[in-house]
Amino acid sequence: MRLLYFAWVRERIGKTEETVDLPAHVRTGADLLAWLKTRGEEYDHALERPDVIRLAMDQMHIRQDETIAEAREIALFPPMTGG
Amino acid sequence: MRLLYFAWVRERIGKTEETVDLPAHVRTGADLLAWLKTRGEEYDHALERPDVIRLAMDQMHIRQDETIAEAREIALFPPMTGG
Amino acid sequence: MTAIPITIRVQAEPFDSEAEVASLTAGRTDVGAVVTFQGLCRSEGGSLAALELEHYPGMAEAEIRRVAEAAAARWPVLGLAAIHRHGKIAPGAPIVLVVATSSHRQAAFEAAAFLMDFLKTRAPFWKKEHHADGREGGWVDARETDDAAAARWGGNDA
Amino acid sequence: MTAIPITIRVQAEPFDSEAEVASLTAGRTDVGAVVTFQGLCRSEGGSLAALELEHYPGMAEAEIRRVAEAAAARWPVLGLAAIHRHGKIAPGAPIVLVVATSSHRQAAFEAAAFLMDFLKTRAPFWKKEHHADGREGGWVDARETDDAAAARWGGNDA
Repeated sequence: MRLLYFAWVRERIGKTEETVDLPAHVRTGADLLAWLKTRGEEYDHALERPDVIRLAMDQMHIRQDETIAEAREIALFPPMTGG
Repeated sequence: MRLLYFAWVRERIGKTEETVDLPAHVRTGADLLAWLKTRGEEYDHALERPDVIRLAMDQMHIRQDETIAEAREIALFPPMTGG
Repeated sequence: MTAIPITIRVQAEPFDSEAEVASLTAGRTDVGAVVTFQGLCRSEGGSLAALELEHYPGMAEAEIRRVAEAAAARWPVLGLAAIHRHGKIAPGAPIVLVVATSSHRQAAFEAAAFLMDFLKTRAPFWKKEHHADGREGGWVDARETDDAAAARWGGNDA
Repeated sequence: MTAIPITIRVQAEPFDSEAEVASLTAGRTDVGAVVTFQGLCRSEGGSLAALELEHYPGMAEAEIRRVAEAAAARWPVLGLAAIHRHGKIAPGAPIVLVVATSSHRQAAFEAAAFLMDFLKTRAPFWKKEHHADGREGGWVDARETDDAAAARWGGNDA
């Protein structure tokens, strides 16, 4: 699965994107955040407040409790500040 | 006193403006309309529904029950349709 | 009275909306939001050849300025412009321009809508229709929806 | 989906608001109201050297389009345009343009305000500040007032 990071999530993780193999127990957006936090200090720092992280699945907003099983691409980012 | 007429009030009366000497009993906007209606068919036609006529005194909107004693200029017109 | 720039004009010529926006934004960096409204002449399905706009010279400018001052007193706007044309206007052509600038968008949106609502119901302009088929046109009736739009702002602001 | 023209663009270059209005009004006589919103970069009292706008390519355009489609389903608009810039933007320079056209003004005003409210809270853009004094700037925090502005439209429209 392709993961994309934006804004301070990107800066803290230190990557714009990566491709990962998800463990079978990762089913929802919240599961993904919890699993990523275990992958190293930079992830733990980026996701220290998982409740503020927004998710998009295949370029559509999703809630953290939604399933990501069918996703090709998941993006993680802070609340939007455009406009 | 200078009277100005606009839109269909002007067309029905057949003048853009005129100067009149008001009788002493004409004190309010409503008095003015009632008096003008007696001045001829064209006035009676223009003011046949006095309630829809709007008044401005010295270029400020006034209600028909307001006094016009101090006016230099009174304008009579239908409801506005600009914008 | 307020210290912000307020441009009011009544003219026969078309206006330049870009230039009016520029005059309220050029050389300053405190404006975050610019809302413009342009009212255009509609052809009413092809039946209309032109609108003819009559106005009360002097009072038209003064009344629009009173509405703009009321808007400036009510919202934290940084600048306002309102330009209204008179004379014969063809379908598709512009009739009125309103511009409101502010730091944040809500003030600019609301001040522009307020200005239009009260300009419609208080500025002394009257529209006469000229029909495409040559029939003599009538005077446009005031719309109750315009009175309702103005009433939603409450009180007697303008 | 709707049949009205909807222009959505995300670009580094400045936009031409006049041209976007013309593309929604030229050659037609059914448009009576044109509302534009422009968001400009503020200097925050001189402390800001520039804003840098990051976005999610692909999703940014798609999300703005979803918001525009929701606006077109809710109001009788005749055309919509939304253009959002990315990259470094200096104080005073434009960031975003929204245009809404309709027969009568209320639909254009409300659709434009709706588009801006949901563009702010749903379109994937993020602002980073660059300070005038050379200090490293931070990411702009989302404003609760923007969530409140979007919430006032009710439901989950966009």
